[in-house]
Amino acid sequence: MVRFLTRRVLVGVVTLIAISIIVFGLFFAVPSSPAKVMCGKNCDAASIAQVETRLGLREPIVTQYTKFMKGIFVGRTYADGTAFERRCDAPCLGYSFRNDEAVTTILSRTVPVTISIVIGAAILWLLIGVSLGMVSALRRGTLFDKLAIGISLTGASMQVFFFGLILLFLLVYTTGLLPFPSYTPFTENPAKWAQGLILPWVTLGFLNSAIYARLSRAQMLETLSEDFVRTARAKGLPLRRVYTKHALRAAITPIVTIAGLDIGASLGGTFITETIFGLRGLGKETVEAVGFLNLPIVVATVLLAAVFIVVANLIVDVLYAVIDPRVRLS
Amino acid sequence: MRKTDSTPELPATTTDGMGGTVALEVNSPVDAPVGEKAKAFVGRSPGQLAWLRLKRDRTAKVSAITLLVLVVIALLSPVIEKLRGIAPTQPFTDKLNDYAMPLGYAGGMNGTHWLGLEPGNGRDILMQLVYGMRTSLLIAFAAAIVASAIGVLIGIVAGYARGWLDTAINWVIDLTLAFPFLIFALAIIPIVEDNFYGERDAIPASFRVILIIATFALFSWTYTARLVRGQVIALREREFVEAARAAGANTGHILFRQLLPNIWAPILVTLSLNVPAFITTEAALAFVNIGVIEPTPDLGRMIFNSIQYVASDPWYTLWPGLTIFILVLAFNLLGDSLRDALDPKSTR
Amino acid sequence: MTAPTSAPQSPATTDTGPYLKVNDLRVQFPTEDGIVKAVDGVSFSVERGQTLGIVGESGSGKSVTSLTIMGLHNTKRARISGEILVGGRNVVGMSEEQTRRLRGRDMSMIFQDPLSALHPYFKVGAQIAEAYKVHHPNASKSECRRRAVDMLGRVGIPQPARRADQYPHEFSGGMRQRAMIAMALVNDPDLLIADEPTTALDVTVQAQILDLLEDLQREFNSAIIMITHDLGVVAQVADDVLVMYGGRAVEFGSVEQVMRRPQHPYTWGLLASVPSLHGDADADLVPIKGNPPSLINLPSGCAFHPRCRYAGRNGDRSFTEVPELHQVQERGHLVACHLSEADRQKFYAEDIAPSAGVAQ
Amino acid sequence: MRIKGGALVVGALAVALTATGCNATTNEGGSGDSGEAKTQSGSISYEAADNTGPAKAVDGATKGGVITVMQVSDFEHLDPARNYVNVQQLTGNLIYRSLAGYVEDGSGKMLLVGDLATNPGTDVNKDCKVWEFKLRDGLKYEDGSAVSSKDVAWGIARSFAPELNEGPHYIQQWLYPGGGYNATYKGPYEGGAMPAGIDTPDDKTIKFTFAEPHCDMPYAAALPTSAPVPQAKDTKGQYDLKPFSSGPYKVKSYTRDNALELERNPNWDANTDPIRTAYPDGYKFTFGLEQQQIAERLVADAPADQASLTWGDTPPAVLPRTTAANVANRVAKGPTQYVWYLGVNNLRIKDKKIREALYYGLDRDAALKAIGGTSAGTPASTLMSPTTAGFEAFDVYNAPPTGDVNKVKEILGGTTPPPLVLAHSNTALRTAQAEAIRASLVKAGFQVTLKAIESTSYYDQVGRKNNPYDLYLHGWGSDWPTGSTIIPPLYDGREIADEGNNNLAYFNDDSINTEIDKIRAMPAAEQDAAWTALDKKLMTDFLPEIPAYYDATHELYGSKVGNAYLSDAFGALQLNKIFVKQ
Repeated sequence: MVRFLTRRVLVGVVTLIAISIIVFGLFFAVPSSPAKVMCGKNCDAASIAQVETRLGLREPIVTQYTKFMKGIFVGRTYADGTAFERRCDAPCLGYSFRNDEAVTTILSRTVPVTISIVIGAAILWLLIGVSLGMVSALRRGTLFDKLAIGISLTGASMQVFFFGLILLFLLVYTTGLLPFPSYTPFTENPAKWAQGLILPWVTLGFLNSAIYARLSRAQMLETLSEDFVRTARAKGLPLRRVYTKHALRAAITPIVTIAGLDIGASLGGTFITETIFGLRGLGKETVEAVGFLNLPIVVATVLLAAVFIVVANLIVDVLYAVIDPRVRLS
Repeated sequence: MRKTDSTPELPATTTDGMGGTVALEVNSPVDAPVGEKAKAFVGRSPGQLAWLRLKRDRTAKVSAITLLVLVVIALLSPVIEKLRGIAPTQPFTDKLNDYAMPLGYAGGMNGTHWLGLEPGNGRDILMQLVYGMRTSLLIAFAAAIVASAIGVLIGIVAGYARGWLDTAINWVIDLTLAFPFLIFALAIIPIVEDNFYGERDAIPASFRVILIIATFALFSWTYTARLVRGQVIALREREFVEAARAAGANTGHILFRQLLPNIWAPILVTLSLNVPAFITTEAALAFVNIGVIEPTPDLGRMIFNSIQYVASDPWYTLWPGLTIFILVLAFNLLGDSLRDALDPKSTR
Repeated sequence: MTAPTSAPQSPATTDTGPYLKVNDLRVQFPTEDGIVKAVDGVSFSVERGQTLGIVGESGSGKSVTSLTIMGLHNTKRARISGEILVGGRNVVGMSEEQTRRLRGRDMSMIFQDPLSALHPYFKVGAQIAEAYKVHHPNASKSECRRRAVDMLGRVGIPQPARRADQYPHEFSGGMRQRAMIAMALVNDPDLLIADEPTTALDVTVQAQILDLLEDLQREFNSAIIMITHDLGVVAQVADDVLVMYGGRAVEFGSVEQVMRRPQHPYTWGLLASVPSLHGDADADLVPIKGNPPSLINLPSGCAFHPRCRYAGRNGDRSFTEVPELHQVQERGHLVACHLSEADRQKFYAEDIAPSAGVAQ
Repeated sequence: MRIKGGALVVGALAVALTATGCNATTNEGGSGDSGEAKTQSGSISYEAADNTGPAKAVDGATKGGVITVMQVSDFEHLDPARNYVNVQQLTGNLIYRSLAGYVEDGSGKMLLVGDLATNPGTDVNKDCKVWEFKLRDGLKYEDGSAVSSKDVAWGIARSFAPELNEGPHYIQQWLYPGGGYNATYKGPYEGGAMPAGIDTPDDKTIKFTFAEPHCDMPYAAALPTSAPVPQAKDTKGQYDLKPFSSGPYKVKSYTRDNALELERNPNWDANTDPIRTAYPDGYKFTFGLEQQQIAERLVADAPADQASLTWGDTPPAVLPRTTAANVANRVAKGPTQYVWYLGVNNLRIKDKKIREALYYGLDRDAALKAIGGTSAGTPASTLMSPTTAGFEAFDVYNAPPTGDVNKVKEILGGTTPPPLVLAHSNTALRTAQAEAIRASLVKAGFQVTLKAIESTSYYDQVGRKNNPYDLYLHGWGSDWPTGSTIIPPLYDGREIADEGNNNLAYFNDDSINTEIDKIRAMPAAEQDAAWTALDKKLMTDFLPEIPAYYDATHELYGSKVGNAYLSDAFGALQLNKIFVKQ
């Protein structure tokens, strides 16, 4: 177990380093300099040079990269020797090119938004999607099943931007049933937090429910055809117990792992949902930062997204070993 | 995850828990430990069986016909242009009011403009739609095929090679999966374009299309690769591979002549389900301004543009929205049917 | 020993007759591809303390028959007709709840491939205890566990208390099969159906398992149905043998009759493909040519005719007329074949016997 | 002034305009016809009545409430030294006061008066070379300390710092003519020296001495670089986040990219301020919504949004629904000081005939419809905007709004024009517009290739002297409403540099350059007519580029917003006299 974890963490770290190098390299290759974006209207070659020096863009990419990595672990000092010198303590991810805000501050503001969206939606889609799928598998061929299939097919063929926008028009703009989505920290006011996020939850939750319903239904049907389910019946167990104990346990395992990976990937940013509902989460922050060539933010958000995925993978592996005694972590 | 590696084997005929495992060898002298009815379809190849099943599947038929019609329309878009005498980029700004909204009823629908006009540019929606569909379908199909090809190649190599090569490929897969696709696309597309074309060169529409296809493929081969790798690992110990190896067949022969024919079914299913996913993703690219560029008509961009008009000119939103919904739904249904037909153990 | 019957008899409702009586059982599955006639008019019976061997290739209907007895088919999907009397109660048409009460206690089943038949996520002891608990609702948890451990011990698993806390994948193949048997026997069933219980095991373990079953049968006086494709197993444990082909019974008799004096060409085929301990060691094994038939489109006439080298010896009866199960001269021995008995004996003696043998 | 690409958020629908100082007549509540603005020159007032606080009260206005301003993206800079965008300056005006400022009431009468100073600047020697400003009595910062003229000097000094280079630099350039504004003096941070030419004999007086005459000084003094910054409160790069308040409001909280909240500065005295009424108790600026979402919310006018407004143009998709009775009365629309040009690179297209052909080939109607039709602007025929002082509406070529294909053929006379590359910013609206322009030129017989450029670097790309493009759409608005911040930056060929150009036509003609110098030396009163005459000459003789349309703005506000009018000076809703309806 310990050996497994150590190895996986090491591989994860190597992956993250590779990703940071790729992102760094990518933006170094971009033809236009972020300094130009920043230096505004009074921009001449000299001002660009000034800004570039200030941002550290004049140094070779390898130096920039090592400084960046050093900043994460031990902190670094910017613009040393000038009036604008400042110390950035570890974990230092640099400052936004655009408005000089510390990237860690930006992350601490945007990450909770994305987490709130994803967690709420995930609870919805897991509860609704999985139970819908399970029940329709058990009632295969019934009207309920057909209805569930229809709904989940429609949902799975729908796009977030379409569904979300139509909900906005129906529930917010036209009828005013819901306020326009907004983010209030949970710690500040849980009721407002929930109220402001209902729409993204419903949107993401419904669409993913559709996918999870299809998935769970197929899983459950497959499990019901397993020999051990037949064995359980042959023992004389009541059907209810066969389904809830023997079949459910086996059917839900792969869904838990898929859900873990999905949630991990979503935490990296649900850009479209965030954009549609005007919520400034990790995804929106990242895409905007790319537009402004805001390298410190891009590198940080991409790395964070990758961390989420790597960690989710790790958790899923461990979880799998916990659920399924056949899997050994070695 | 478990169970993704379903091997396309001889189909059992029922799915109510009776099938058991099914063996491939059919000439055993005595009763093999297999399901009772497994050999009901003696003498038909899995492909023929799948075809039979598909032909019987009403949903599959309806969605296949729908798709066929849409694909034919898309392919015939130049003919439609000739027949109607309206080019997709031709502006009819004179038929727009002061707010650049189409004059007349229902988004400017009339005998000339059957589906009305786009607000703003005043282009014929029908022509934009058919040409746009052509672009989107081209991207989705091409990307799905390229992704599958890459995935199959890498998957087979990884599964067959074992050792460090397998480890390395696995790591690359993990890396790819952990890499945010959107950021990559955003960053890479302008860079590549700048490197390939001078500042005054018109970047041909096809180039952006190729870039999008390449980007899609670059991030979508992993699933196929994992699938194929798993299949190859499972199959490589099987008798027929052993036999081929013993008979002195070279690796390439074993890989592509012996293994590939046995794993094409899940690959086909993945491919068929990738197409609608790409259609949707292509539309999402328009959201971040890296989709297909004007003036090439494109369904994804059209949807992105039209969504904003859902309250002002719902007809404009309706047509591309309905088209993409039908396309994706039909593809999903067909993909499902295909999976059911090819892998009888899975159930709808 | 019970005389099998080709025609349905009046149902016995008393407890005195054979424990299991199957009359004209027909099981059909409507599928997308057509109606699968998995079992087509099969009748037999088994008494307490007796063992019936059912042999046949896959697709012959033997497993379907056993699952039907257990009531494990989805009644919505399978069309079942005929009569199955378990201790005098007709299982066909019985409600799910009623059959459920019979399952595991009055009749239980040992499945082939215990690795997939045991739940991978639950401990072996717990799975056995669960089987006990469901029919002994008043038993305490520790009682159930004790019983489970006890059963594991009785089927010959060393250190049963420790083993009970292990998962199926931690058991060896033979051990798993023993656990499976322990689970099937935990409620002292009157009828035990063993579906290929030894197929996946090596020969020594196979022998141990068969011995175990025999011991347990003596102890519990159960009726046993042994489903197998292995004639050696049948010869070792069965009292009677039922040979099935294409969903129908083609030959029935005592072990002695079927093994020594088989009269159906299909049985000959089965025997010819088994290595003989007595026959010529150099004689080739003769596999039955061709493939088992499709249960959707059974060959007309005798379902075996496409693979039978003697088909057509009686005009075209083999191709047009379904042969009924008829008693031969010897009492209790039934065969469904259009060949005359004399021909059958002659062909067997000339073509088959020299090269075929049975491990007996 | 350039409409800056950096303010255009990727995927955003709004164009954030960057500008200050101009003069326009609004057409509030009028028809979609926004181009028929009355021409009127902003005047500089030395009348005591105009220059004395408190500001004239608004009928029916009540104190209290909070106005919400919904914006697509956060301000880049609020630091007065770095503040060069119109909406930032409107916001900055609430927090800090410059030496001069504009009194507006939405009627179209705009006066430049003293803000911190008692008047908009005294021309001491009547030669426009020495300007003196006397600070009012009773000016206080948010901590209650008095505002000193030395703080104004510090504010100007720090605007020379290379790190704070984003603001307007008129005064700075005038103090250090010849070469870059901060080529010699680089601000007070290194060494502490103050710039030459600024004197603060006492805490109430500040005096500027220029080598050349600069009669525009009152206008330049209205720019935010003359706002006071006490040295002790100067947080350099961080000043952006919390400028020290000398105005009616101070920063309560500022979460970058999310929200800025302003609350009352209790030490501000209404009696010292002729410009601001400061009715609301506070302001809240929210960032991060798409313009579409903002517009939809304002159209819907839900209770929570009724005291809200936006500075972004209503996107085309929402425009048709703003005509409903309950929405139409909540629209502020009218022309701005901007003109959009189809820029022609004169280094590449040297033949005036071709530019003339392009003039006729351009379908201005289609170009406008692509971004929302008449509410986005009206076809233009002059280089200067109708809001410029002394504007005269002339039309040299008389092309119909939809273009004249036959005229193009006639001008070209059978010759084949060179293939053209049209560069455009890659936002959705600009892309649609570029495609409309391309289609119209192609119809007229040109061969046109579109070239999309990342919106954030658009003006960098086309601002390079040797850029490879022939045509590009660009906008320009004056910093104050005279031709002096339009014609020279756009058409003075001597100012063409390698990079960062505003003269995107790369037009350079000695006769014009001479003329520009001649006009600059004229007395202020004569300049307006001279700039207009030069505009006409440029159009007739040279046609350096093609005026496409006069920009108009169309902004929505909620039903509880009172006294919302477009600022003549900034081309966006003015906040100084706004109030929340109770």
